[in-house]
Amino acid sequence: MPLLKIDGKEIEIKSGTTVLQAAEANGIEIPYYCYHPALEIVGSCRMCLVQVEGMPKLQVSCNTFVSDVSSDRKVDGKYDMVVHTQNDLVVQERKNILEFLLLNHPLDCSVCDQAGECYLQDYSFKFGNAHSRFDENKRVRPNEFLGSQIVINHNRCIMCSQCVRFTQEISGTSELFVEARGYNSKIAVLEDNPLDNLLAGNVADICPVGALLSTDYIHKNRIWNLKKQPSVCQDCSVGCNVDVFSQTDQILRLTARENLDVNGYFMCDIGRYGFHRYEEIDRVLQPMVRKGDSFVSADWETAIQKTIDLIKKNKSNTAGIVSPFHTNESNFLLGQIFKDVLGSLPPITGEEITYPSGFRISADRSPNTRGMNDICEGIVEDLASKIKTQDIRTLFILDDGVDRKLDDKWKKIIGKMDSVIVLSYAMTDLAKLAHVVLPGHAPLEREGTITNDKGRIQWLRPSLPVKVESKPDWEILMLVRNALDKKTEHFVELGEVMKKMGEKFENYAGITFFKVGNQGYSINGKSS
Amino acid sequence: MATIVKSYEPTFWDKLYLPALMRGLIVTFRHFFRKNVTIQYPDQKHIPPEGYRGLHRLNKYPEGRIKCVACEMCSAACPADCIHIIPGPSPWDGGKERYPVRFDIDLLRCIFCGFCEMACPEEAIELTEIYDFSDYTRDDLVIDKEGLLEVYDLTKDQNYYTKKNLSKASSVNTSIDT
Amino acid sequence: MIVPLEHVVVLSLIIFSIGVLGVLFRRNAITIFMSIELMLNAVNLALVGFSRYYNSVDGQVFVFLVMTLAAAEVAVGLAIIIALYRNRQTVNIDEINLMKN
Amino acid sequence: MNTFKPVLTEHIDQKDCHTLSFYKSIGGYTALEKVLTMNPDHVTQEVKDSNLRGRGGAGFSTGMKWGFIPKDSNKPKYLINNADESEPGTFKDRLLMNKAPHQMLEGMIIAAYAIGCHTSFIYIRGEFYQEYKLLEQTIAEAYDNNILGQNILGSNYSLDVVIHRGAGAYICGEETGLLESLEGKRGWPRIKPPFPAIEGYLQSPTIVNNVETLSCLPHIINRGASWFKSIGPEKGPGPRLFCISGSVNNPGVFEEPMGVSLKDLIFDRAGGIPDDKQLKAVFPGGSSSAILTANEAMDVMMDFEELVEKGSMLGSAGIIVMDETVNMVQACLNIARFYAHESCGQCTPCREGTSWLVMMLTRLINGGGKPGDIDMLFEIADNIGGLIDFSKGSFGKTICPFGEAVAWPVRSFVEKFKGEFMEYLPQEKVVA
Amino acid sequence: MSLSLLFYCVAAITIGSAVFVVLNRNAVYSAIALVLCFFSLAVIYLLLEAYVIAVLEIFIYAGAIMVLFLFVIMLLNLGKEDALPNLNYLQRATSLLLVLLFFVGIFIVMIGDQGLLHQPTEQFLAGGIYPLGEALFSKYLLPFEIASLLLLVALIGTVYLAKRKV
Amino acid sequence: MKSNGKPKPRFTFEDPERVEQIFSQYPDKKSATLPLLHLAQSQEGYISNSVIDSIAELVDCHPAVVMDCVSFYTMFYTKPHGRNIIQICQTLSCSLNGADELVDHVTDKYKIKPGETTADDQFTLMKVECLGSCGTAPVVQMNKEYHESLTKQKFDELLAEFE
Amino acid sequence: MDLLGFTIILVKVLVVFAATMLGVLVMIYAERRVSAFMQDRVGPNRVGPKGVLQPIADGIKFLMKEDLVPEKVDKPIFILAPAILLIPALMTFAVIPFGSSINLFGREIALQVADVNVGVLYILALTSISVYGIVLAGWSSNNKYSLLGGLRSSAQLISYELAMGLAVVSIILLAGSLRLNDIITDQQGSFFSWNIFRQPLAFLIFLIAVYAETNRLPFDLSEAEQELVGGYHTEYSSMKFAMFFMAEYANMITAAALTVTLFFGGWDVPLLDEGSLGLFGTLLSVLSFLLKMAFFLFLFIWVRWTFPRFRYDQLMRLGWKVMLPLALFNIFLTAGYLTLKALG
Repeated sequence: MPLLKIDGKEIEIKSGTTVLQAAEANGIEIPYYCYHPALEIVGSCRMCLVQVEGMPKLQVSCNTFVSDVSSDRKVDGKYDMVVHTQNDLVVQERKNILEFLLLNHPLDCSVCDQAGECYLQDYSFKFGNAHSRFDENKRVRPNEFLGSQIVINHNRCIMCSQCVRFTQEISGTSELFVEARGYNSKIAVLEDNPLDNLLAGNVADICPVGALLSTDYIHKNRIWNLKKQPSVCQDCSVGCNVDVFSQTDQILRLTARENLDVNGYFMCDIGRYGFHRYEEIDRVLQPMVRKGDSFVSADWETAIQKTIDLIKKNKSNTAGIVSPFHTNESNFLLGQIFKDVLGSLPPITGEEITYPSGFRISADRSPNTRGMNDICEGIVEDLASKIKTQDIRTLFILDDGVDRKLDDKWKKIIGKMDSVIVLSYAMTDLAKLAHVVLPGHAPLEREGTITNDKGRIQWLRPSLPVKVESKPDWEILMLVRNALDKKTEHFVELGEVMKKMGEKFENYAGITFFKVGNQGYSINGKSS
Repeated sequence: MATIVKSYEPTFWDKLYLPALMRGLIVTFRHFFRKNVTIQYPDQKHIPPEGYRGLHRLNKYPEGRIKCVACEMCSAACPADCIHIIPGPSPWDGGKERYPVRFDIDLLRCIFCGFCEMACPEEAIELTEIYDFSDYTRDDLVIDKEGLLEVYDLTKDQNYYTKKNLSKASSVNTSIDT
Repeated sequence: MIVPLEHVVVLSLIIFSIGVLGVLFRRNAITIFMSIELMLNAVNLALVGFSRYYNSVDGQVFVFLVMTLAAAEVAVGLAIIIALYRNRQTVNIDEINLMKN
Repeated sequence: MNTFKPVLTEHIDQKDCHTLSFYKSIGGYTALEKVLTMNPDHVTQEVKDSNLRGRGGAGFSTGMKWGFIPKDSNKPKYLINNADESEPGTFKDRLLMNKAPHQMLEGMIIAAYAIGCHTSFIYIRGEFYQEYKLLEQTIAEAYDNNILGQNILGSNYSLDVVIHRGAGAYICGEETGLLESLEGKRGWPRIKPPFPAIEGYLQSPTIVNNVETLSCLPHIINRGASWFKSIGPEKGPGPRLFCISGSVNNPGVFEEPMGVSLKDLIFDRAGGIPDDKQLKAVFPGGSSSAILTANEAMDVMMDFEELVEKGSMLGSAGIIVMDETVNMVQACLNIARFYAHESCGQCTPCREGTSWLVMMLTRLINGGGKPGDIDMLFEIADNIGGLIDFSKGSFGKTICPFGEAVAWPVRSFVEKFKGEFMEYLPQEKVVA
Repeated sequence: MSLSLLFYCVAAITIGSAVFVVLNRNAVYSAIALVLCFFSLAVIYLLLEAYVIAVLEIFIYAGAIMVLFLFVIMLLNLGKEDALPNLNYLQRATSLLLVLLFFVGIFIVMIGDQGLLHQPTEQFLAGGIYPLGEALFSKYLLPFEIASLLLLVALIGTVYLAKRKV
Repeated sequence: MKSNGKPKPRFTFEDPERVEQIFSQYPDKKSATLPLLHLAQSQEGYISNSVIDSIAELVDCHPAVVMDCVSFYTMFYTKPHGRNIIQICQTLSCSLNGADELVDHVTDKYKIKPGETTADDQFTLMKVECLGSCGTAPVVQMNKEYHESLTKQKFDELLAEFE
Repeated sequence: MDLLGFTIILVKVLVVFAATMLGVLVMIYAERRVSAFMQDRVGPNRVGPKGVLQPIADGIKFLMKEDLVPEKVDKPIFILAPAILLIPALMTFAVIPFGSSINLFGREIALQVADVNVGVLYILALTSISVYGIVLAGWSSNNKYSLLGGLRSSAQLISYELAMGLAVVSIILLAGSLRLNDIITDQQGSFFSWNIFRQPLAFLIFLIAVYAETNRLPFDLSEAEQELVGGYHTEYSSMKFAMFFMAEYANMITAAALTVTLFFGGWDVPLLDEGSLGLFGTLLSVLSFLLKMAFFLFLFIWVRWTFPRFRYDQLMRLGWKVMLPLALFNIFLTAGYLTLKALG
């Protein structure tokens, strides 16, 4: 392996990596704009210039590859390459490049939604000059909509062309292009081909400045006010890693989080804007018990007791319905309560889309089908017929949530039940049919693990505070189970449920949040 | 080189202190007859000097547009955490496409340090010379955007406490009552 | 003289007795001291009474001298008490028995 | 002096000099015949031996460039004739295409043979419509006479030549920009490495040579490398077409050996300056080279090394002469405007810097000069193109040499004619 | 007659406050009671036409000595005494008996001797400052000087005691 | 946003053989973009959106990519222009030899500024950078032809030819 | 004693009491106004014309305020203390003659509540009593600051009482009497028979001691705000606090009256025989007494707003090391002078 020396630090790294990657991996900061690990290298921003000993010119570190050199050409007899990222020449160069970048960049950080996570802002602060020598008028162009969700502020654009390359290479839709050349060049779309693909939101993410903005977040807040929580998208079974940005109890936006094993660097707009679904829902905040045609709120004790009574009335004719929207832990606990009959409602599907870059939107629009199947023993294929044959009179249902639209068939089946207990966060169609509604956590409040369709267990982290009297799903199920089976398995926290789950299912043995971490843990390769 | 400072050697009269005491008495006695400087506050208003940090205002452009772009630098800079802004797209054209939908300042938390003024990149928030704002409830002392703009109207042309405006003295209270 | 001498003397006697009782009963050095003052005053009273009865100034001179004495005594006595207190953190004379053993 | 007999332009004054028959009559395609019998490596070696250096501007050794072509690659190899002559002050290729297209074509075939290429392109400037038409004719003629196509001249070597028109972009004269343009994209130069000789047109090994360079090849083959080497200085030998334009009585293209003195070129060949005006400044190698003052120009020899020593370069040998009446600030603006217009806009310094230069110079000319502007011009120029220090090599900051091409002339203008720039500044500053 | 009534009233106050002094467990209260006692004594002196002594009583006893007491009490932060100490009954009873004997003895001597209440008749002339002054500085000059010497010694002793630890 | 419902005008090449020939010359389709654009422009006068769409279809890529290419080059006009284009070189040699006067001349004569078209659509005046004929400066390109070493008089004569 | 005599005494007591209380009110007003003027301010000017009713308003305010007795105080003493302070302050005035005598109901009535032959001693005795008020207030409040204030104050009073007494001794020596009327008579005649001219040193010592005795600046260490919050009256509120307040001013009035009596000829108008002028003379004498007193009261205020507070050790040093020796020296001088005079 070639041995590098960057700023006096010895680094041994694989041949063929770039200096930029080598430096980044070793905590040496080299600024850049046009480089993106998932995109083709163009080296146009010139921000990452470094000095490489033995080369007359400064080199762009994003396109300078590390390789073994013959021993007689090694520097100091041992280094294959000696790089300076901090010397006067480089520092001065960065200043100059930043000066150029800021020539026509408006100083409207105060208005710009990127402020706070803007590379131009950060680098100007770190490396730039304090004052601009530019006396002339800045180039001013009006904002344009590139697509229904993306607006471009041409003035802020620094022509890194990441967005153009994104549409060409990742989404393969090539809506964006650079119009004209030189001083007049700008990012544009053809009038009849706007940027409206399902990955469009990513261009706002990758834009290093505030030129490309998502209309969904524009002028909503400032980034430093928001809490950033790494989590997992729950809108399809791919399970893209996301960062959830929230303020107090409101989610403001989702951005993709890097996970090369799952989603790379991007996410689709279905997931990106999916959180809006939960904003205007009829939230269940207290346990509800049916009284005639309407519900009355009850406290937890009565609700649980009522649940137990209903189940006990015809214990052998009770079925549990697990949900691919819930975490492994909730499904596991429900599965343990109703071992005899366990099933799930018909899957919620959409269009399966695979982009040329390999990015995928799964047809299965529920996040945890794989996990649900893994973790529930004896889950029946055709629940409807099973209900008929076994004369099921009581159902305990984990509600899929707002996405579930009950068809008439199921409405009929559920309507015929003696008693229905639903664990839900909202008054969905399903919950309205229930006799007892137990308020659980909404998707972005839940904690637990989910398994994506490729068998990767990922950590679903709560991004919002708990609402009023709702309890974590696993805790509710634990209470029901304890009361029903006279058990005293008291789980204080989710980790204990996971442990229990591991004891039962070999694939999930030894899974902890620590092990899952931010990047997930793959159970592929293990026999299922 | 150190300079040697000779300590003052008190004279006999100094040690006696009496002349000094007399001088002191004369000083105060002279003041007894001087013109007094008291301002009869509610009747007369003190006109604060330039740079006085009193009630806030939100500045407007001559054409009526709010200068504030809701960048929240002021709320970030505020040591008392008394500024709360909800931004939104601006209803005006041209350039600054963001403006505060809500802009609340909790005057009871505010310590009038003026950091918001310093942090403001648009020179939108400014502390005026108004010092006599008071109210009966805590809620009434949270001044909102409309109130702040009203303060601007009251203070943009001249010092709030100059004669012409005095008749409006009560209007400040109503302005922040909102 | 508005009252008979005996009444004055009896009063003096009573006060003196109270003083004695105080000295005997109380353990607090300060209170004892005050009781002593009481006794001295009783004596003064008697002296004044006699002086009045005999229409002589001598009694008053004695009173004067007693007062002087009392002042001196109090000054020294209290100083001793303070010094004691400093050393032993108490003014209970039962506990101040350094020289007893 | 006049003992030199033009090589490339020997016959350009003659009638129908562009036709195949004429070219054949002066011994055309004999070199090709000779080459076709040779091992391609030997051809490369011959060219290497001749020390032929690229005539396009950079002056890189042609033979060496060919040598970079990977021998064991399975990919097709391409030869591209760079006829995208856009450098201000240069018009030699147009002349060669007009007057001696077959000479160029022969050179192309030789080069293609040497590198093992079977499809070759002529990337001609979009504006050269007449030349394009002429070349189409020429190629048709060549196909008709089995000079192109399958089994050229009976050998088992075949070659197709395609004329590709550019569409008006100076930057497409840069080889990677040209390749992009050829691939049907915008002419944004590519980042190097990889170099075109390894991964060029369609990721295949590609050689890009200038028209004049290619035109030299038949003569080298015919007369031998040593003959070629004997003309002019050893390090950069050969005949060279010097284009003289601007304030001269007799502008045009003059073929002289390398190392001819600039004074001779201007005053002897180009007939000096009209109206007996004084010489003021000269661009020795197209607008991208650093300008020379009259004094410097008087005793400079036109060869690669000496001009570099003088702080300029031979470049494309487009000599632009400016007389004393020329306003150097205006001239500088003119050049800067050209570059701002032609900047591709890919890299930051060039995209932003060139327009800044234009804005500043415009302001200067419009009387808005400020103290410190001159230093700033210097710095901006440096920031675009890099610190110009010929002794240590230049420090380019952009993907292609365009940045340097902007920086050099502007910098030299400001440096050498500071006085004139000073006049545009507020007066008290001049005194100070 | 009213004045003699006053005498008995004041005497009662005197005795009451004296008892208070002895019985109260709070030193501060004792001191205040003592001051009250001195005041009533001063009134009695006035009634006995010994004006100078009366004023001196207040001046010296109340004004100086008792302040000193208070000062010390506060300085030592004595506050309340826990309880009256347990008494050695034999000792105490004996003492009490002795006092009573003394008291009774004098009473008997006084009454038994002549059986009359002694009441001076003539105008008292020695109550003012002049006679006292004259007596002090002539007849009793030596005791006076000795008294002042005593004061000096007390002064020095006090300073000595207060200044350093014993 | 799909061109607001109107049927999109389609562009077809008049000479499909020429198109075929162009494609045959290049090893890949994309490379034919420029020649096709040239061809289309000579047929249509400028590059319209329909031209871009059909070329994109031909070379098998997204229209935006073609547009990206078109917008880069100065010789492709995305808007209609006059019947004749006067392009006057502005760069140093020509400028030294009086190109500016020629521009002024046209401006005076036809009352058009650089970049504008005469009212009768006869001429469009353009200032261009170096045309590569510096030895014969000043040079003017009328449509595709170069006209070199012009003087005002010669220029007038030349313009008269086209009027 | 007949009824008339008793009535006359009662009236005199009432008059003196009322006058003193009125004086207190006036002083409260005066203090605020004068201090305001000295600081170029206006002072109270809202209640009544020129704010003269301000003290009444203050008094009403005091009355209306909640009378707060903190939990841990020694209640009886806490309540008693202000009274202990106020009563001696009011009693002192009894022996001070505030005018020559008048003839009413066929009697010559001295304008003095009680003509005590040991008047000076009486005054000294009473002033020494006022220490209790302060000390007890300080102690009973169960508060560090109060206690410290009380202790400081009592030490200060005792220390300065000595110097004050000794200063007065020299006057007594000159007058040959402890009766205040005798002292006044002794000073009758020209200006220069006033004791201030005969005993300037004694006057100085007396004046300074008086400031210390009344706890006024520059000797108000017992309530030094910067160190002790409010000193001995920190815990007091409402009327109890007002009593402290009144006591302070009553003390000031008494002190001023005493100063006038001892050193400025009392009610005597120099170069004038008041007795011969009848009622007018009496009025004149009262007026003269009041005027002289007013000056000293003004001086109190004046000094307060002029001088900074002493440090405690400075105060003690001044009392013991400067004032006391000086006073003794002064007595020595006076005695020597008298002896020489007696010897001829």
